[in-house]
Amino acid sequence: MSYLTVNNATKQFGESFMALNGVSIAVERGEFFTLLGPSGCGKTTLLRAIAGFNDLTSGEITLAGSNLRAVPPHQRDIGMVFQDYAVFPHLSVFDNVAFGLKPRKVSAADIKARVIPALDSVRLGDMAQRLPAAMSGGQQQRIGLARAMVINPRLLLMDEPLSNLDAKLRIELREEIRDMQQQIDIATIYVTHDQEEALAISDRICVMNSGRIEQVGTPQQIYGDPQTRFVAEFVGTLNTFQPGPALDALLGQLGLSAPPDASWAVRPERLVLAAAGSPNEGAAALNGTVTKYTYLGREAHVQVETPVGSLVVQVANPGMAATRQAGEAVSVLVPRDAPMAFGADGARIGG
Amino acid sequence: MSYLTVNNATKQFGESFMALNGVSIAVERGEFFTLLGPSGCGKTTLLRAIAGFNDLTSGEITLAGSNLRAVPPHQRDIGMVFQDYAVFPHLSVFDNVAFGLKPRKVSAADIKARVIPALDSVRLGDMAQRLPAAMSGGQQQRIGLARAMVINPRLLLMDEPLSNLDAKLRIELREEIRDMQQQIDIATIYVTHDQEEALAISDRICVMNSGRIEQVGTPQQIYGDPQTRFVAEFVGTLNTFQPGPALDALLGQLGLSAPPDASWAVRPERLVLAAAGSPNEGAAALNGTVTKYTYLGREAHVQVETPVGSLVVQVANPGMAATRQAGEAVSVLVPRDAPMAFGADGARIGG
Amino acid sequence: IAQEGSVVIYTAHKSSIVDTLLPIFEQETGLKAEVVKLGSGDIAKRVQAEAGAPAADVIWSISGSQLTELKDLLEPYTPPEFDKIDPQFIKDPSWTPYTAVVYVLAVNTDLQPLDTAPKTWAELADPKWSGQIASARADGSGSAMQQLQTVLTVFGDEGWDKYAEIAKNFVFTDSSGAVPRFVADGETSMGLTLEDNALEYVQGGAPISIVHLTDGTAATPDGVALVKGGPNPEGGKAFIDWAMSKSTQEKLAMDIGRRSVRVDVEGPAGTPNLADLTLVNVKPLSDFGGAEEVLAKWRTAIGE
Amino acid sequence: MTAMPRFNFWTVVMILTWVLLFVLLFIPVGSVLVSSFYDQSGNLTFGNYLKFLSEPRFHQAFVNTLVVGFGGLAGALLLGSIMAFCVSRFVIRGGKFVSLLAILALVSPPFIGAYSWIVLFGAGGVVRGFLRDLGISMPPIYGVGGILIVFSLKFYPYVYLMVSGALSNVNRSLEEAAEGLGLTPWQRTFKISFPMVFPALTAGGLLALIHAIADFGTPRLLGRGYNVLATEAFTLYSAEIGSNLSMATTISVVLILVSMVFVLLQRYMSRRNVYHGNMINKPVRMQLSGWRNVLAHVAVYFIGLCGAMPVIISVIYSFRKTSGPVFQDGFALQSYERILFNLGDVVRNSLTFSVAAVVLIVMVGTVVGVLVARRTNFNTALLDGAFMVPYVMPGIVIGIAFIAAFNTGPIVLTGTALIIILSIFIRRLPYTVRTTASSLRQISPSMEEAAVSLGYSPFQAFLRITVPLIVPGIIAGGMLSFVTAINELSSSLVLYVGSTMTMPVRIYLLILDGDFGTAAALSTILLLISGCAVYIAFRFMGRNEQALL
Ligand SMILES: Nc1ncnc2c1ncn2[C@@H]1O[C@H](COP(=O)(O)OP(=O)(O)OP(=O)(O)O)[C@@H](O)[C@H]1O
Ligand SMILES: Nc1ncnc2c1ncn2[C@@H]1O[C@H](COP(=O)(O)OP(=O)(O)OP(=O)(O)O)[C@@H](O)[C@H]1O
Ligand SMILES: [Mg+2]
Ligand SMILES: [Mg+2]
Repeated sequence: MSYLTVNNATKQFGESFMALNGVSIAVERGEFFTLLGPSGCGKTTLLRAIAGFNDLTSGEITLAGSNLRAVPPHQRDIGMVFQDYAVFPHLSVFDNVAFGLKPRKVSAADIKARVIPALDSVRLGDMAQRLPAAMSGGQQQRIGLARAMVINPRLLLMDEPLSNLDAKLRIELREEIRDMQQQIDIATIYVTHDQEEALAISDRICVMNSGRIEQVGTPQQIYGDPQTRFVAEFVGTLNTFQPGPALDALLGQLGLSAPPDASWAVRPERLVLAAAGSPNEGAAALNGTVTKYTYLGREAHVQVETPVGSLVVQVANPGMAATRQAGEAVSVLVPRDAPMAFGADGARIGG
Repeated sequence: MSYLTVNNATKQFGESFMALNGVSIAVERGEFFTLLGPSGCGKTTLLRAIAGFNDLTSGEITLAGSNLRAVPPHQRDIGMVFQDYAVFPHLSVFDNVAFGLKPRKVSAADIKARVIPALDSVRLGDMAQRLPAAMSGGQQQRIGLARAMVINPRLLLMDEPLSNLDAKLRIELREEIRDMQQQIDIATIYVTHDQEEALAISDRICVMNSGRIEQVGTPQQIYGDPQTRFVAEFVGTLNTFQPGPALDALLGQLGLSAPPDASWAVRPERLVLAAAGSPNEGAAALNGTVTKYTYLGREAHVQVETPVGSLVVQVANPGMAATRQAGEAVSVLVPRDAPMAFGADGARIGG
Repeated sequence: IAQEGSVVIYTAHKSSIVDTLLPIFEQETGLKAEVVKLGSGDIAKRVQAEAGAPAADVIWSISGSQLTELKDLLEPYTPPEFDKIDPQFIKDPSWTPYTAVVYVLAVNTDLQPLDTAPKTWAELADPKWSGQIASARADGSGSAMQQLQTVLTVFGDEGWDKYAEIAKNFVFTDSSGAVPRFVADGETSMGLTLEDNALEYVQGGAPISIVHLTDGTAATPDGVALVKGGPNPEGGKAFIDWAMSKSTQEKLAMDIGRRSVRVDVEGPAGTPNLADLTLVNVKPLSDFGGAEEVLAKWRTAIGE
Repeated sequence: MTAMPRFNFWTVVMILTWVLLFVLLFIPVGSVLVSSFYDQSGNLTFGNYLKFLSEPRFHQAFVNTLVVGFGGLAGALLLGSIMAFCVSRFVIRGGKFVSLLAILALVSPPFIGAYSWIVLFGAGGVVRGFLRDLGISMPPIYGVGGILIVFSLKFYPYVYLMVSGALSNVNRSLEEAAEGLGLTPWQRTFKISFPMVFPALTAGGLLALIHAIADFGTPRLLGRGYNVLATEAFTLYSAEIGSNLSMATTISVVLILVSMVFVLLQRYMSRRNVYHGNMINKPVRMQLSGWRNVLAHVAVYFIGLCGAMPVIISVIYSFRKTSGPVFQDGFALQSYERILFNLGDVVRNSLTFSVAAVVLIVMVGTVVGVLVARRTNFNTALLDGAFMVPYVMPGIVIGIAFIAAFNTGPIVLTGTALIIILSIFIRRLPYTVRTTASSLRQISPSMEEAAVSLGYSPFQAFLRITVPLIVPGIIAGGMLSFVTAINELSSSLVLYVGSTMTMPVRIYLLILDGDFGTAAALSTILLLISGCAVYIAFRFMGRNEQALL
């Protein structure tokens, strides 16, 4: 049996609204498990149910084999980072972080020995004596993070713990989080809205939608082998081919087939931009006109109008010179293994 | 004169802490201007000074030529999205958004005609009658966004308006924001911690650090031609070469030179991974061993131990098969125009 | 604010008395009575506070000694039947004696059979009554002060010692009006109070008997007086005339249980004649060193 | 807000407020208090103060004052917080009824309250008698212990009212975070919830403390020689013989100074503790089960019923048969018949005066409360301090001051209804200022800023955003003002004339006459009116009533 299991969880708000609608997950010890999903899909609701702040309408939760729903929240020994920070305004930064150590009967010296490194790890070492009211949003968020990690809980729940931090710090902190969780060998459930972060940090990802689970899998599975159209669209960018004779021709050229009501899509980075009319090997070429160029630093997105609709093509490592002007004629190459087909119900076909 | 100018703004908190330390910016009409910087660098402080909630310690602010500091906040006609949402808890979603239209003497019919599309544009159309208390974090954030945009203000200030939303929705909403601002031809100042978002959406970016400006420029300038080491490190990932004979040899091979106290760095996407010992044209090759592989969906980061230190190499469009195992021997190619040099004071040399 | 034909009256009379008597006044004189009913101390204070622009015409029924203290603010007036008043009650020209107040011991016969109850001040000093005698505080209540003065008058040089012995048995109440209630409720078995107060409880059916102490009972007057510079002096005079009239005084004695100061009016039913009591002529405070000194000694006596 | 010196709405409010304070408070009261520096014959002297310092009985009274003050405070805090916590966090059956009891406990007319305790627990008290029949002997309620019990039960509603509102506004995530970190609900309450409501707790505690220090009726009736400064002052003031007004004033000044010290202390203590909530993430009430549920219900009902005991007794006694002042066996409507004939006048007076005063109080108090809580600068800090003065000023001093100030001179008001309304107004204004300020301190200012950025002037933003959010606070304050205004005695006793008599004055006079039955009947009517007002306030609050109850 897994370390943490949630079985068929439902949560009803009001008369009829189901914020969770039969969610089951199983998380292993040492695993970094991420919940990913659009705003309002029930991520916070699920975390709060595990932490015990919001009992489920129905379903079971077990942790290390014992029924968690029967344990009062303060005995669950679960660290939680709150979406709204929930920093204690009347305590200094140090005391906020030390707060959870006191009921654990840690000696004063040990408290200091644990809190200071924790503050350092979230880059707040020199703000230990400040009050949270005089701190920026991101600084407060980091207090909440240190506070949850310092107690070495049995389970770590994090609700968008890095949403107010810059990418630099996010990357540093997510490494810290990973290190810590692997050190003390617990499980972490992590909520994020940042797909890239989810892909980078997670052992497994659970994509949720409207209170249901769409797919659970490793980052590679989720991104590279999405099982539903929703997952494919939500994680990463997706170009959908317009149905019509041009698409049929393209599929024919690539030797691909699917039921008539299926739709076809492709990721921008699987497409290749070439000069108009340039030769293509092992791929079908589409003629097109550039309509928009978006610079993203280490890559660029070029929007191209083609016979199968408007497609976004990702160009890696764009120098200044790579800039494409709107109206330029180009050729888009579609490799044979790039397109994915989805049935009318959204489920992946083949793949 | 620019549409909005901030001249030599300083803001002191308490005895000595300078949250803003001589900040000057000029934003043109129709421009989308982004403040980017680490947590606690003074972004919120600057926005609040422009909105009038926190008067500056010294400095001038003008909007459309008139002195803004003399105008009381409610007459400034500046829309603001707050970092903590600041949603009115006693009003329904509709009334929250309609709130700013009332003092503008918009008729009841017009209010409806404007609020409903605004709600639709933030994907809250079917939640108009709900109270904010029963809504998720991201939903609340979107109320704040719609509320600020619906009044068509002279200036739009946004403090991390999308931080709690998933990438999908972020992209959709930032398109909406751009469209709207271009329609009514105003200026937008946008705070984000997301570099990629800043690069994608901005006309110009202002990178701040500890209450000062590091660099102002277009996304291409900021990412591709950073003027300081801070900017280069903060926006995007940066590999720094370890000084030593190996580096000297590499620079000699590439024909590059700089003062002795300069440090050299390179972006991961400018490096190319090749099989060990593979031929290299127009680039210097470094032998190395893979130490870590991070999958990021449309790309992957491979960490390689080389004679000039540990380098991250970005691989575009990594298929399942592209996974590198730790310990694999590889060759890292460094193109001649890839390395950047920075002086001891952090300023870019050459470039 | 007095209107034409209205008299502003400050009184310490109980509401029940005011409600009985004033309609008669209004009917007999055709004047309108505007009443402010307060405790007697409050009336004195209020008249003092309003000295600059007096609002009252008449003060009705506060103790003689208080009126004497206010004499600078009062207008001397002699009603027509002044000669019918018992001269022992006439103390000062600034006010007119109105009724006579007799000081008594009220005994709760459920708790303390009358035959073994104390009959004299001397017996009250017996330590066995400890915690049994309710009394008001002399520093708050004029009647308690009268009782103190009575003891001092009766026992002469030993007065303070005797009072201290009696005071050891006291339980203090917040006002003299509360004493008979205390006794009636059984909070204490007896209490020092005013005759008419006690009488009300007797008539109301409470288990109370009245004891007139045989080694010295005090009877002191309360009075009516005209306020100097009041808005309607003629009305005020008319009120005093009415208050001192034989019919009013008889009503007071018969229906209300007050003793008249007029020699031609009988005492209330069921009370002994004044002549049958051991009345002492209570010496004024000045004989004991003045109010300040007496109060200081009183505090020592009660052990504060 | 901005530091720019602009002549805006708030500046005008500030100036008007100062004018108000000077005309209605500082000038009249100042001139009265100065009289403590004069002796009986009008010479300038420090003699009164020297006497205060040298006489042991004043020392004793001073110590006793602190004892009953802090004892009463401790009791009120204990009872008030327990009740506030249970009612705002647990599902309590009939919770509204209990809150009503708490508020009505404030409507216990002077003296009748303490008398009720004697009826129950005095030497001849009903409860003692009953217990004696069962063979249990229990000491009578007299002495310092009795005073403390009565004070606790009498003043806990202040704490309860303030704290329950604040408790329901604490950001829920904070409490959850604490629980998640391993604190038991009990520890969490102490370490998180109470610090969050600390300003409200101390504000309520302050009210209880000041009232406990200033109350003379209870120690006088129950103290049995346990004198406090208030009884000393009252005795010196009201003595029929040898009254010493300037010494009484001196003691009042000492009393005022002592209270002022506590006021400043409270402000100092709650200075740092300003926590904004977002008003969105409010706590939900928990359904308890088993013995905990029983315990919570027992606690709440026990406190509520004990606190309302005087009120209950006076209702019962109002229906008892009487003969003269003596209660007889059996029930009758006699007492009501006796008050009927001029009941209309006093009821109308009481209602119009207190409604007029409360309307003024709510309007002025809310605006000033916002000024004090939000436009913080030196001037408003001073204003906030100045508003503490009526808090600690005995009503009788204000009454005397008003007579002296408005009897002659440019404004003559004596004998009018206005003078009574104004005296109530100035005395109760701080309640609303305080409650408004303390509920405001719980609301993040960014909400008002959002409204300003949308084009509302600061005043409109305040009206449209802040006022709705603090309505429960305003109503709580207004209700407190109303209930205390309609019970106001000490200043109107000095100010009333025949045509402006109010119910409490009449009750007081009836009690002075020993006419308890009639007094109880009138008290019951007063209670009924107050109860209706409270009920209407609850209705009126609509969905916000949660915050108060
Ligand atoms: N009221 C205050 N008193 C003292 N220091 C303050 C106050 N408000 C903010 N600061 C400090 O000023 C600095 C700038 O704060 P600001 O809120 O502008 O940061 P920010 O750039 O918006 O950061 P974030 O991205 O984390 O929101 C921070 O270091 C913060 O701690
Ligand atoms: N108390 C409540 N009453 C009714 N509906 C609620 C309540 N709390 C949340 N909801 C609804 O439940 C759904 C799930 O909310 P939840 O907070 O779990 O979303 P989330 O996935 O965390 O979203 P976000 O990423 O925006 O924070 C939302 O649609 C929300 O509106
Ligand atoms: Mg959420
Ligand atoms: Mg910020």
